[in-house]
Amino acid sequence: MELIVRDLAVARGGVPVLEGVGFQLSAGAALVLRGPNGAGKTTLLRTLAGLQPPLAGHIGLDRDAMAYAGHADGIKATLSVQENLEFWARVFGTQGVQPALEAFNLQPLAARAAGNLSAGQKRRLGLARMVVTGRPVWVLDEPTVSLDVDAVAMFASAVRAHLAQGGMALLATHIDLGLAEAQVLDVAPFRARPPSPDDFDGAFL
Amino acid sequence: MELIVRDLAVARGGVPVLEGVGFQLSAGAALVLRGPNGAGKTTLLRTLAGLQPPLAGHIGLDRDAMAYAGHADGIKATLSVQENLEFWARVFGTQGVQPALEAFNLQPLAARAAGNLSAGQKRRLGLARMVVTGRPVWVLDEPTVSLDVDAVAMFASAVRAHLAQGGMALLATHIDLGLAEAQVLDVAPFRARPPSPDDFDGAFL
Amino acid sequence: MASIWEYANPKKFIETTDRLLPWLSVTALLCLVVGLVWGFFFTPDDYKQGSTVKIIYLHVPAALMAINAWMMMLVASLIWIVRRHHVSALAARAAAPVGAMMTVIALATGAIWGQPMWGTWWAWDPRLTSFLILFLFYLGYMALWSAIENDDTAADLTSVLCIVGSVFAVLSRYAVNFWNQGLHQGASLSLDKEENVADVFYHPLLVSIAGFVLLFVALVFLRTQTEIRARRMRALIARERLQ
Amino acid sequence: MIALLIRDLKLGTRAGGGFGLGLSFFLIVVVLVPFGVGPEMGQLSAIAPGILWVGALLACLLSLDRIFALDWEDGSLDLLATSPLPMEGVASVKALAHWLTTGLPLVLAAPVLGVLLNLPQAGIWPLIWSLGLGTPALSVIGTFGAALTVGLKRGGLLLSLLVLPLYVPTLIFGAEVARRGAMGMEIATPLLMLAGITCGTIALLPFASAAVLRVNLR
Amino acid sequence: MIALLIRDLKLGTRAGGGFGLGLSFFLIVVVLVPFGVGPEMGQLSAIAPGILWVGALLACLLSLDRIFALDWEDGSLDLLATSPLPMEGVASVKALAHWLTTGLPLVLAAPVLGVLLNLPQAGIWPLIWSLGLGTPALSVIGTFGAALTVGLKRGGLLLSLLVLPLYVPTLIFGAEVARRGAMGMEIATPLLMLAGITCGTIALLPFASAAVLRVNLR
Amino acid sequence: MMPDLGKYAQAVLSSYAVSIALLVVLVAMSVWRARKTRRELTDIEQRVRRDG
Ligand code: HEM
Ligand SMILES: Nc1ncnc2c1ncn2[C@@H]1O[C@H](COP(=O)(O)OP(=O)(O)OP(=O)(O)O)[C@@H](O)[C@H]1O
Ligand SMILES: Nc1ncnc2c1ncn2[C@@H]1O[C@H](COP(=O)(O)OP(=O)(O)OP(=O)(O)O)[C@@H](O)[C@H]1O
Ligand SMILES: [Mg+2]
Ligand SMILES: [Mg+2]
Repeated sequence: MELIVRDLAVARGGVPVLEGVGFQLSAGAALVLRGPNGAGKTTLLRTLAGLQPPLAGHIGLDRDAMAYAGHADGIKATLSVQENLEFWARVFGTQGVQPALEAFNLQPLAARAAGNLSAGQKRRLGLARMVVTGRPVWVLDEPTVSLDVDAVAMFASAVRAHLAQGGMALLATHIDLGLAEAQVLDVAPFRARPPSPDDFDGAFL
Repeated sequence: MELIVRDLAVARGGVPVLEGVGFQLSAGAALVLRGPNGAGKTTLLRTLAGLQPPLAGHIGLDRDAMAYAGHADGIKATLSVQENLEFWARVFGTQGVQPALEAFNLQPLAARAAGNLSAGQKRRLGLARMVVTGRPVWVLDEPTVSLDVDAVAMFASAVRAHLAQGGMALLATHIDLGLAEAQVLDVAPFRARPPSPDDFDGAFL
Repeated sequence: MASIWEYANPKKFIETTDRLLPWLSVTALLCLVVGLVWGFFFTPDDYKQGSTVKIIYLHVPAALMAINAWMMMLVASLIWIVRRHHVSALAARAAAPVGAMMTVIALATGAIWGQPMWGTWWAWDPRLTSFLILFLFYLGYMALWSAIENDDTAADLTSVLCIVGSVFAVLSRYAVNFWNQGLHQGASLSLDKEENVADVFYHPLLVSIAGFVLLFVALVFLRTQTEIRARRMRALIARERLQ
Repeated sequence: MIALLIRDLKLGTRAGGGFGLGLSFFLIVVVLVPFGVGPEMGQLSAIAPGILWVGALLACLLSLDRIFALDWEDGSLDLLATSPLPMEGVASVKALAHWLTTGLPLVLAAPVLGVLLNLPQAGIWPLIWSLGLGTPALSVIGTFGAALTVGLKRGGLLLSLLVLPLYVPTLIFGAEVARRGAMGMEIATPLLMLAGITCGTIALLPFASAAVLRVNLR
Repeated sequence: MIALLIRDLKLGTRAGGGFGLGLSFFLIVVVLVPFGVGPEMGQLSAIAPGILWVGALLACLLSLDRIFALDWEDGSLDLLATSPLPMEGVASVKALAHWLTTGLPLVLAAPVLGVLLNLPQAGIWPLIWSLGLGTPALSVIGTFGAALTVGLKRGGLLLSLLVLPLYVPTLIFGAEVARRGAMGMEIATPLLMLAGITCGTIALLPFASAAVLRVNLR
Repeated sequence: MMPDLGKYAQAVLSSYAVSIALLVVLVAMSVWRARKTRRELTDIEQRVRRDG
């Protein structure tokens, strides 16, 4: 399995943000996206995950292979940690949430209502969801926000375990994850040039 | 004028967060609060600003001397930058928003609707409000979030100008502001000890 | 004799009520059984209302308790606002569902009674209408309690709601009176002997009312204990998070 | 899909889930109307079916914004969109969950509240029938409206405005059934129309809702 | 204080400000009712004053959650609380702004919509009087409810549940004035009561609102 | 033993049935919740004492 992206252009709020993005990722590899605030990392990841159509270009893998985790974790405050995970397991048709709980050291919290977790614990729950999906390509937008050092290490080893099973991971992040083996892609050079104002068509620009 | 805080205890969501906090700040001085996430900096600042009552202790200055700026900027998206500032000027009974606009280089944006600003520009507008209040004690919670380097320098010089006029500033922040002259208070040592579980009273602990 | 406020200590409250509860519940049950059995089996039919008069042994005590429960909540709310004793706020919270249930019973028995007497389940009579409004107040009060996470905030807000609501409940009562003159009986439990219902009906009614009062007190004690424990549980969980 | 339904029902019935709020609102509207139009039973009984229908419709309407807004705010909707569930399925399940937590209680409560408005005995079954057949359409149409306005801040009132015109046909036929029933007339024709509307919306609208949701998620 | 009023009015009338939404809701309720109760003019005209009052009340109700929620979300409320304005003043100004953007338009629109419901000529002035005197009370009471529920997620329906019973006296007297007026009867007594309620709430409730707001800001 | 309730038997009996049922429900709910919280609190107290 391989993820090949060629000449991708993405837009946010009607404005092209990135264009000409291309990379190639094979099974067992990870790609880290970097770039300043507002560069378009989130937009790119959402496009790859199939949440929005690309402006142009080609994504060489079905969106059904991807599992996406964005800025928000989609956690229901009134359900317990276990219930939250079990719900996603059932949606994705997988069984058993124990491995996911273990990977992020959530067993002691399993029965706690998710609303009573601290921000970092919530984030760990959000990441544990990725394990539960059973999908090969993880698309993660700033996964380590509000995690402390131990939890970041936990996360890195979860990603490594996933890669070792032949999975892939795409991550946007500002910090160092300790994933030395990952490729890095800086999106800044792909910033979309504003179209010429004479080109009065399509997007009226 | 002097701000003397003695033996202050503050609580958030019914749980004591900090206790025994004490410091002294004289006119023209600044105090930077530091501490890990969730230590209670925000709670402490809200208490000082009079938004919530302290659990115990004494704050030796009237809350009418303080101007507070929190995580949220209170910006109205449909009003222009100038209108936003003018509103606060009238509320605080001061005149003229020009100095504030200048201090944060907002003149070029004065007529722009505040909703169309980038995150950093919004933050600059939020900080310009402090200048407009005309109050001697600035209470600032993470003022530099989403500011770039130039804007941080702008902010530091605005604070210095305020101090030079005999004002005071209390700031909670994780980054280095370039305010070398400021005192630093780490709140971590003041963390409230959990009360003994046998103490079945008051807050039921 | 120690100050009454001593019982505002949650632990003390639980200890005291634990001792009282068995007695209370037994007497409540006894009064209820005696009152209702006496009323149901051993009273004659009214010459005008026939056997439906037996409904009075449920209807009137429930109606009384519905109002008194709100009164008790009002007092407890005031105590919380003035003296900030947590137990009183929790007692108000505990009483609300009981009061609401009493209101429902009064409404239901009244409606069932109205069918043979007035030929309709419901009429927009002032007494009936103000009861319906009281029920709405109970609903809102309980909904507000359960919507707010922070206990002290919830206690403050519900107390203010209870006070403001009481004022408006009284206002509504007058408004409703103005709006419609009703069918319902006047007060027959007044001290003036002339107006009272006949003694045959009166005595079992008193026993039944006593039963309802005792039941109410017992339930409020029990539920306040529960609220105290739940509150302590939340505090302990929060404390764990603190560490 | 069943997992989603179960989760939504759980969320709806747990603390703060809003179960019962629609019902209380219904109750309140029904109580307010006599205060407005006066206490005469004859007049109330004449307008009872209509008021009950309008009240049920408003109660339904006001609970619509919970359908997607909460999932949108906490990001669940993004995650559901990238899950194996088809968007159409999500929209249908959401509508079903809304009906079960709002519409169904309204149907069950309506006869009781009918008593307050002195609804004639004969009108009770037609009322139940019409609401039972009509409220699913209200939920499905409402889900479409909620999908349209998801992501708008305080979209509640706008949502009401968008949805209300769409509710008009359902309301007309539903209230007609209830009114004719109360007057002891024949109700087959409007009931059939109502059933037609309900089936049509259930069959078709989830596709529109799904399309609109996808647009809103971009 | 005036600055706050001007700002709120500006915000209300700019895009997305919600000005007009209450009005449209009023319109829609008034339009829906004939669909519900049937088109006979005699009956409609009898219930017209009541329906107009209930409709105005609901329109008012649904716009309540905007009073504080937006300021709460963007942090303005915190800043206002630390400003020199007293909380009581903030609560009063907010109520006034709500009345100017919602209540006043309803008062002006009511006679026009009365025509739709065949309101008798004689009832028009009493209707305007009763709404004009009553809607300020609705705004002030509603501000109290909004202050109670500020900070609750999706508190809208809860807000309705809390506020509606508080609206009952106002509604009763207001509708009574309108109804008696439409029947050509004497209206002085209920009008006086209505005025009393309005004055009382305006004088006292802002203190409760301010207290509640302070609690909610903690 | 049963008193003759005449033509109002249905009304009287149903109101007794409804009221007693409601009271029983109220009492049962209260007792059930009391038991449950008491149990949960003991659990948590033990855990807290153990973990310090
Ligand atoms: C849903 C309908 C009804 C409601 C909400 C209702 C409510 C009340 C209330 C609030 C009281 C006052 C208790 C007190 O203050 O002493 C009361 C008392 C009473 N009701 Fe009703 N009632 C209803 C229907 C009826 C009907 C249909 C009858 C009989 C025809 C009836 C007969 C009585 C009697 C005899 C009393 C005792 C009066 C007294 O001792 O004060 N009620 N009811
Ligand atoms: N909802 C929106 N509507 C319009 N434009 C938006 C919206 N959200 C973001 N943008 C703009 O789109 C551009 C790309 O944003 P994006 O969120 O992809 O950046 P990012 O690289 O993820 O930034 P960050 O590191 O801050 O997360 C930014 O310039 C931003 O101003
Ligand atoms: N709304 C709330 N309800 C209950 N507890 C809260 C709430 N907000 C914060 N807390 C808790 O109170 C504690 C102090 O939070 P506070 O926001 O003061 O921290 P902080 O030092 O400002 O952190 P940060 O650096 O992340 O801003 C934290 O442990 C947090 O879990
Ligand atoms: Mg991003
Ligand atoms: Mg903070």
